[in-house]
Amino acid sequence: MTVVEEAPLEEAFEQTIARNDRIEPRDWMPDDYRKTLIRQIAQHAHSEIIGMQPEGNWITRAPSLRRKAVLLAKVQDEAGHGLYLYSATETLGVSRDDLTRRLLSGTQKYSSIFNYPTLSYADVGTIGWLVDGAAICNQVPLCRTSFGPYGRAMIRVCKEESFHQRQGYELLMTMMRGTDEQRAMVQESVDRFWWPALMMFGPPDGDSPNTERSMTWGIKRHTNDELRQKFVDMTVPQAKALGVTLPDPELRWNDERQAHDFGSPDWEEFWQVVKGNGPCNAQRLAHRQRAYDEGAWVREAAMAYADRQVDENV
Amino acid sequence: MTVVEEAPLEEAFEQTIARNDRIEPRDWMPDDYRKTLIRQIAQHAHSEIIGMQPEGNWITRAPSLRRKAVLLAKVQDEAGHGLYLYSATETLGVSRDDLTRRLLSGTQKYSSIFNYPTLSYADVGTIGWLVDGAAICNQVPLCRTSFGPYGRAMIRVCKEESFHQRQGYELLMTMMRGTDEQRAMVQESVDRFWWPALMMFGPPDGDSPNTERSMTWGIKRHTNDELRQKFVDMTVPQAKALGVTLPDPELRWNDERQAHDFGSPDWEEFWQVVKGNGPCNAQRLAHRQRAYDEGAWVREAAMAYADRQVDENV
Amino acid sequence: AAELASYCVMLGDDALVYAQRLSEWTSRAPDLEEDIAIANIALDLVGQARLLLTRAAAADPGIVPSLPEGSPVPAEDALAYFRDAGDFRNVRLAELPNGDFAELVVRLLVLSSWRLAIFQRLVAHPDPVIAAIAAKGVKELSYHRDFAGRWFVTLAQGTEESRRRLEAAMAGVWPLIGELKSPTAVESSVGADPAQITDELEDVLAQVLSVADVTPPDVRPIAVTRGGTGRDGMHTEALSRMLAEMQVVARAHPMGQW
Amino acid sequence: AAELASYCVMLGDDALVYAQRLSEWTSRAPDLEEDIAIANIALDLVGQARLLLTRAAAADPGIVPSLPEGSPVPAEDALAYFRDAGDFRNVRLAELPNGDFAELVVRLLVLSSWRLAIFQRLVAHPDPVIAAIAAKGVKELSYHRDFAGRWFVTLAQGTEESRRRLEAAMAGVWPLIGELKSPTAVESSVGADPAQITDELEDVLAQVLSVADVTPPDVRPIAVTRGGTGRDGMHTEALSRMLAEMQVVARAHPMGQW
Repeated sequence: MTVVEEAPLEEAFEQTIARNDRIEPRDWMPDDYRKTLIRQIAQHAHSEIIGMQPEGNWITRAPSLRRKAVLLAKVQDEAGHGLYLYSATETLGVSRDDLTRRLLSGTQKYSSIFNYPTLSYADVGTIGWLVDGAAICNQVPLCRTSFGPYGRAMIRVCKEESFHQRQGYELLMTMMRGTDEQRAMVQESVDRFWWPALMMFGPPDGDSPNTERSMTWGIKRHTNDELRQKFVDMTVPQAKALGVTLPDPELRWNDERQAHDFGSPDWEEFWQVVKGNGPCNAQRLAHRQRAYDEGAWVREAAMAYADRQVDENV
Repeated sequence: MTVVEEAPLEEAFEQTIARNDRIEPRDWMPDDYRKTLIRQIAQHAHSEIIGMQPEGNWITRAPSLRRKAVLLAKVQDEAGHGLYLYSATETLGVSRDDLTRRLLSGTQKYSSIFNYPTLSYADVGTIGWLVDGAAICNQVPLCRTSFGPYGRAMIRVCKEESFHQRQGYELLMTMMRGTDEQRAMVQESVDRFWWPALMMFGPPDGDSPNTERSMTWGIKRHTNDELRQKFVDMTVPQAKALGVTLPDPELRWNDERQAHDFGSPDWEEFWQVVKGNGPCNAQRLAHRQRAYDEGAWVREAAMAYADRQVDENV
Repeated sequence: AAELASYCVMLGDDALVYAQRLSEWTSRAPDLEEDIAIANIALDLVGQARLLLTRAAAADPGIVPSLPEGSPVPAEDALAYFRDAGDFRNVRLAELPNGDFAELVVRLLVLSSWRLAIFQRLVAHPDPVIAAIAAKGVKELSYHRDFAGRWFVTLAQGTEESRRRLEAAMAGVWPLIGELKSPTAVESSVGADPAQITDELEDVLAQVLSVADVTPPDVRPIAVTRGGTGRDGMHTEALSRMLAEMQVVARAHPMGQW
Repeated sequence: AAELASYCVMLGDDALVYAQRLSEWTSRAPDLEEDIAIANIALDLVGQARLLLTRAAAADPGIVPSLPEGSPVPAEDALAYFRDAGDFRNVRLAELPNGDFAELVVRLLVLSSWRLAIFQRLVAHPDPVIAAIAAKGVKELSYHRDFAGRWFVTLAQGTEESRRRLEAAMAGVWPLIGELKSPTAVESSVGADPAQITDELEDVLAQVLSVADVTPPDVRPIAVTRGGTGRDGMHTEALSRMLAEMQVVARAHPMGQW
């Protein structure tokens, strides 16, 4: 592709974006757009895969057979989301194996929320309610994102995550109707996850250099702070209905803004966790690395077998 | 050593045996005597080492800190017994590593009792009471065995095992004073271990080809059936004091013999387990093999380091 | 009714205990596709366990462990979470600790082939609930067996390493197959014809081994002891450890709602 | 008294939790001599935990979990077996799952050097019970540190493989040392001077590393989060799993005698 040809292509690309239409894998797209998308979709896929661990931690200890089935199915869905999203990235010309290596080497990130430990069964509910809730706020606008395969994957992902969020909330609601110990478990879990959940929307808009370009390209549709506010406003009444206290003394309704005022997360903690020093960063990557290494001989056997079948059919 | 010289040496050996004196490692001894001893002491050492597993299985679950300390110390003692006994065997010209390989390859055996699983904490007590009890019956006479290092090792081993036996009995006694569930645990455990404990004395005298020669050489001092009878007579009143039923409908006092009559263990089961088909044979050897393999790099490092120290001191 | 309950507990425990082992694989499989498939199989088995334990409790409420007055724990969970190892009736093959992926494939092939052979016959069981559970289960188990069978052939014919691992896994699993072929009195009286089940299991395994070009390992079955087998509540040391983990949250909250 | 109790629980839990990890090594060590030595260290730590938890319960009976009326469980066991993970106050380094023998050596070196530095100072503690516990513990901990130190040097200078493993183990342990140097208010007020302890820990480690000719790994400490650290009851995912196993028998029999 020569420079001469690029001008009309770029024009077509920008018109598509302006029309809020989808860019498809076969369409021409700027290199930066492609790179930004790969980074974002891969990070999203990695988050699904690493996100299997904190909840997976409780599958073997689920306190009822119904909850065991629900949790198994949820973690399985996360693997499924990882699959579609890796496929969407593959349409941009990178392989799943490549992306896995980037995850393991730390050159691509995943959502920092998964670097916090799950310490009780209530965390399964809290992750559904707050973490999936925050993820949905982030993701619903992405269903209209400009890149076709990503947008379509997000439609499916969001549908399933809404279901997970309801299940998580329902678990907490059930526990709140249980014993005092169960209610204390729920409150303790919410205390731990509230601030990390707020951090899921990313740093304050002033510290988020990529937001503007991503918005211009229609990859992103709202700023971090807008989404965070929306999440808080959505969650406060849910917390009330549940009967838990959100651990923020500054949290209150602001009649003038018709929105909640709330405190600021510990951004120093946020950057520490992003940089790899969170409570579970090393553990999560080591777990994934071990699974990857221990599976190597199986993947090799499958390839050798497939090659043999092809040879025999030739 | 030529044939000409052997006659007086053999005479001296036989005189030592006849006097009930000890043969020492530097003394001349017949090849068969040496081989029999190596087999017997090694088997005894292996039994201590493999015997760490069934009880070790409960260290991490001991129900009180006192019991955890008692059990840790006991399993540690077993490792210690293994150590002395391997040392005794080494005086006969075989290395510990050699013997370990023979254990792992299945060419040397260990006591079959350890091929039964431990299924409750009561088993820790039952093993102390019945299994160590049977072992002591077998071993006390060995303190007077003709080979010096073996006899001396047995004196120490027997002393510690008597202590273990009392501790095991005391655990069961304490549990019997506890709840109904605890009493049921003790009874269930005794039901499982009674017959295997009787098998510890080996097959009936008629089926024990090595007994006679070992007795002539002063390596063994009583027949299997004699020891089994002694064990039953010793154990029945202890069971009564404890308040458990021994699972043998034929067990009763015979006034004429001034001894207990009792049923016959399932010798078909005995031979199956000896041949390697017991409930835990594969598990016990696999566990030992894994520890051996996983420790290989450490043993190599220690040797390399020791060699280097020697070199530097030269 | 007691016999029927006892039979349902056996089949339910096989599913529950093996589902627990399979669920330990979550986020550890060789690739995403297998992670999803294994979770799916575990889910099917949890579902079967729930139906069977519920049926067992209905047939004989006396088998359900008693909980504190007013506990909201349903019968299926009382059975799953409040029995000790000695009260479980699963075959020992279901409870063995996980090995590598080859071990998963071999054990799943054996257990799903056996269970499918049973369920295919239970479809015609006089108890309509069992018949319905079996009808649903047959579809699920066919998929489990296919998954295992395909991977069995793949590993056998993949690389030297995969074949070596497959053979090692077979050597570990085969000694425990004898227990699947030794029905208890309850199974013989209430269940499907054990002779037919054994025949079918042997046929299926022979067929898969032949396609994979693998011979059965030269190992002897674990002997029957007076203690009995898993069906008699006599388990390996692994089961109580597994249950310590599985039951810990439920037991800490006998009055809990989940 | 509440502060003293809290301090004893911290030191007691460090010992209890790490003793549990060490006891998992039983029958798994590289050779018999190490098996015996590790069991010995675990035994010493169980002994320290018993004394410290008993002292804690005496100082503040309110911290002992309540058990059913008439339970014969002593205070030390009520604390060890009937608290949930969130009530444990050990540093997280004590609870990490076991790795290979190099991991044992590195972790033991760090934990025993740190604990010895503490105990050497507690010998002069105003509470005579704590002073006595410390006096006994100093001898034990000196042995633990020597054992770890000798093996540290051996592995560093043994083979390439042993040095590689030692370095990998250091990379895993080092990020958690920060927690040992960040005393809580209770430790600063009731315990020995934290600055001195930190200095001594750093000196000892520097000395061993220098003899072994090893440089500290290039890793960053685990960040402090609002959740807190082990001393605040905020643990890794490993602790609750460990406790599920450790406490299973005791909890099944709250009225039991052992």
